[in-house]
Amino acid sequence: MVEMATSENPHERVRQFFCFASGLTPLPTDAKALSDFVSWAQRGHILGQVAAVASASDNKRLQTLLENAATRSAYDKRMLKFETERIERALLGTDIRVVLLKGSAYVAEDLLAGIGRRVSDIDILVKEEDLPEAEKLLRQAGWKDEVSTANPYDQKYYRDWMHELPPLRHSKRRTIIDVHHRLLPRTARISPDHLAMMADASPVGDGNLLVFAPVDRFIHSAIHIFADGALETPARSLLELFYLFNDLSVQERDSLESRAAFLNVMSPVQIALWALKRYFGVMVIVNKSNISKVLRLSIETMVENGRAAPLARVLLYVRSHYLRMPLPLLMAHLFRKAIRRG
Amino acid sequence: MTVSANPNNDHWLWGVYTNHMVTHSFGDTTFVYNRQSGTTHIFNLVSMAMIEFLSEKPRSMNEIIRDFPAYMGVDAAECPAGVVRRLFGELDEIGLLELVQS
Amino acid sequence: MVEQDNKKEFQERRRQLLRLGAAGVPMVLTLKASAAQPVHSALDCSFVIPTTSNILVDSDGRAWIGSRGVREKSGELKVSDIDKFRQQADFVFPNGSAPSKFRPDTCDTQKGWTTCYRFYEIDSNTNITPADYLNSSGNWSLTGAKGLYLALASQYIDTYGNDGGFPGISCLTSILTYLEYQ
Amino acid sequence: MKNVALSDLPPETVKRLLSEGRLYLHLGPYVTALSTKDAGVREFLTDMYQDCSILVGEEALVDFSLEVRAPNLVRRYIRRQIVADPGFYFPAVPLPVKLGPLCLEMGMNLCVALQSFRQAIFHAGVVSDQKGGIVIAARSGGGKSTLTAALMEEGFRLLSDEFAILCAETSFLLAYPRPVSLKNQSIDVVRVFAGADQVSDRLTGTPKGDIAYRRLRKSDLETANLPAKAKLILFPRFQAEAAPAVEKMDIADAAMQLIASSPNYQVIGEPAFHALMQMLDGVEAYEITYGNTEDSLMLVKDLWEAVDG
Repeated sequence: MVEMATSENPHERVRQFFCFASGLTPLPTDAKALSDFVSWAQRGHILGQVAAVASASDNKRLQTLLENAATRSAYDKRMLKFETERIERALLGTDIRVVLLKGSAYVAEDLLAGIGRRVSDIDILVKEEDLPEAEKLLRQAGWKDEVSTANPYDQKYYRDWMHELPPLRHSKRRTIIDVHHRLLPRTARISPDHLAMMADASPVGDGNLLVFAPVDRFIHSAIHIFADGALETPARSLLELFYLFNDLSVQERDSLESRAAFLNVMSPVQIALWALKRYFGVMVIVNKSNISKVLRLSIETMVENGRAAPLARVLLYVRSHYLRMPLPLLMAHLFRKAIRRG
Repeated sequence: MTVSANPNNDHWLWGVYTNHMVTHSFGDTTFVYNRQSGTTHIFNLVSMAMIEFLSEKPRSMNEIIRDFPAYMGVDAAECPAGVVRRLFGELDEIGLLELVQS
Repeated sequence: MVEQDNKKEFQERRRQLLRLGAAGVPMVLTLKASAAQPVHSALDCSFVIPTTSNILVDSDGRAWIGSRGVREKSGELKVSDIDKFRQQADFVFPNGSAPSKFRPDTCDTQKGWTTCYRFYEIDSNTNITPADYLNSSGNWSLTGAKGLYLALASQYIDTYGNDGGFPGISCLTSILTYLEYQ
Repeated sequence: MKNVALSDLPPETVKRLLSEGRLYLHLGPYVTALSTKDAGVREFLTDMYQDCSILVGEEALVDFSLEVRAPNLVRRYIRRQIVADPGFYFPAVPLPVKLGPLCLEMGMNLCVALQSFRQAIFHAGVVSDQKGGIVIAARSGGGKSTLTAALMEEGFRLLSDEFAILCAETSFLLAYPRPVSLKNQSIDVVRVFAGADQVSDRLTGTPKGDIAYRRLRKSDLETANLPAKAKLILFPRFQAEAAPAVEKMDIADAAMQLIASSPNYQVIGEPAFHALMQMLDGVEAYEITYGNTEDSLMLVKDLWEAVDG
């Protein structure tokens, strides 16, 4: 086999990198191509994922770097798993059913998407009527207001407008838990039907914790990434989407769009499918009419040029806030944040 | 002390899986690595005794309070329920106690 | 016979620990390795001191932190209040803990009043931003009651590491870790 | 890829490699890609690291990438400040540009402290001789670096003045020799016993007062791939005018303090626990109090003589 040097075309280059990162193609043996890829993966903090799918290599230096990254991601996984158990313990003996979201769900189910995630927050979803009791029990178990949002303004802001309680930090273990009662803020332009998703959730093992059905899991990831401003780590986010998509059966993949329409979240799901097609060559038909050209361009800039894309970042930041909040409220919020910082 | 759900339920038996931990002693002090949390704790002779006591067989909170003093070889007055409860809470909080049966 | 004695001695050590337990001493200590702490919290972190934390300092730089008050009259402190404060302090720091500029300049005791101590008051819910006490080239310049609190907090870290017991520790640790690794 | 000494590269090549971020410093267990356009940093590096091994080529696989640069364009021209950017978010305080070397050293330390997970790292200096290693735990104002530098003059080999790097598989300490960082009065102390030419120019007005670096020795670099077995752990306490004193420490206390000083112990988990416990089973720990360097050397020598070879 002839080893190709890394492509000069940025789109092609990133596409190649994603193939290496997801294990679709074996890692290059050409030293220069390997070094370029590893340094891209290090910058994007996804070497842990690479370590999980790469096959053993004779290259000792490479093995060393992968082992280093694997140790780091094993730590995050252990932490997520332990904190999840602590939440289950805190709510033991009550009827409250908690849906694990994102990382904690992937780890609980041992999905590939759960490997190499470097997250320190745990996200859970409970029914709005269970919120006061859940908050009380979590506080009893040691989760307290996070100092940075313990002030009255942030507390009121979260409780009035957001889709989650103000973050709670465990007083001893220092981990943060975000307790959601919806998937996006009350003010967001799109309003996913989280109750329908909760109704389809199923228990992890024989415990009291729940996770979304596979299709909804993918959809939630798409919402989080493209409607909730998580594209700060583009490589990691896209890999996650790819793995979640990969875990779906053919029937599940076929049902994605109709489910997205039913849940009222067509646009982020279409962007997600477009990105998977563009970067992983996933065979899907994408209706681009719902995706704005500006948004597509800013995602391309961000993913393909890495961190040298300040304008794209600002665009995505404003966009995700815009999705969450009507403009006057947004201006007031950003203004207050600016004053408090200054 | 932060104890979550009420452990005073006689249907709940609490135990310790010793394969969830690794220990290493220096004299009376034992370093305990908790495999679930990845955290290292330092135990004294009393907390270590509780670990051994609960790894023998799972027990309810009431049984623990009733039988731990005898296990330690002291009178109940020297090992009051409050101390046992607090020790239980400390072990519960670091995730070393397992609810074995409900 | 020797074995019997050993067993007796062992049992006595356990009894002593149980007595300490009854007095509220924890039986399990959790080691807080600093882990990724410095990466998570920012240098501009701040923290709130939840309860009144007054500080008493003697001329050797010993310090006591507690919630009681100490009456003061034209620079002199009431001896009986000082005794009570010391007895009921939440934290006691050894000789040399308080930097010299926080210690009393003179030492004279007469008729129940003394100048051998200085007293600093910090109300509950006081907010401290450690970075406020770093000057433009990054040197600490600790002044006032809050500055003294930070000086003592860093002593606490030196001894106990990043344990959650002392308010503000993790915020300050992240900064000290940063300054330490240079 | 081939290895050359930094001093074998022409200055233009060093300048070009640094500006492209491709100066691959191979030191102890780590390869670091260094990047800077700052002339002061470049001069410091060329001088202090002259005998170090550099990987030459385009295809290095690096453990860390470190850029020392102006914090942003505006500041680069107006305030002339400099920061270390290890490629991950870290709340760096920008320093005046003349402190560039400090930024480089600090950045290299942060890379090891926060991105290395194959070995357990403890905040301590380490020296060794054929008997084994001495770990000198860091304590604020304890005099770790001065004592480390003093022991270097007594025939000990330097493994590190900043990190005890514990190999999880073998429980041996690995070497990562770097210039020894000296603060305030200890700069003059080391200039006296190591020779003035062995100490870098003084950086003034840093967050820790004055700082200078004791030059890397060729012999320490040549033996950098030899691990050492820890035999003695010291917790130094410098107190002006204190009489020299030694107090034996409980190993459990020593373990507690070492763990509290580790940035990655928690991340590594069980292998770090095993390695540390195994290391501690073979050591004695002491707290030593002293008022000057001569006293500290005398105490350490006495303790070291009592240690079995």
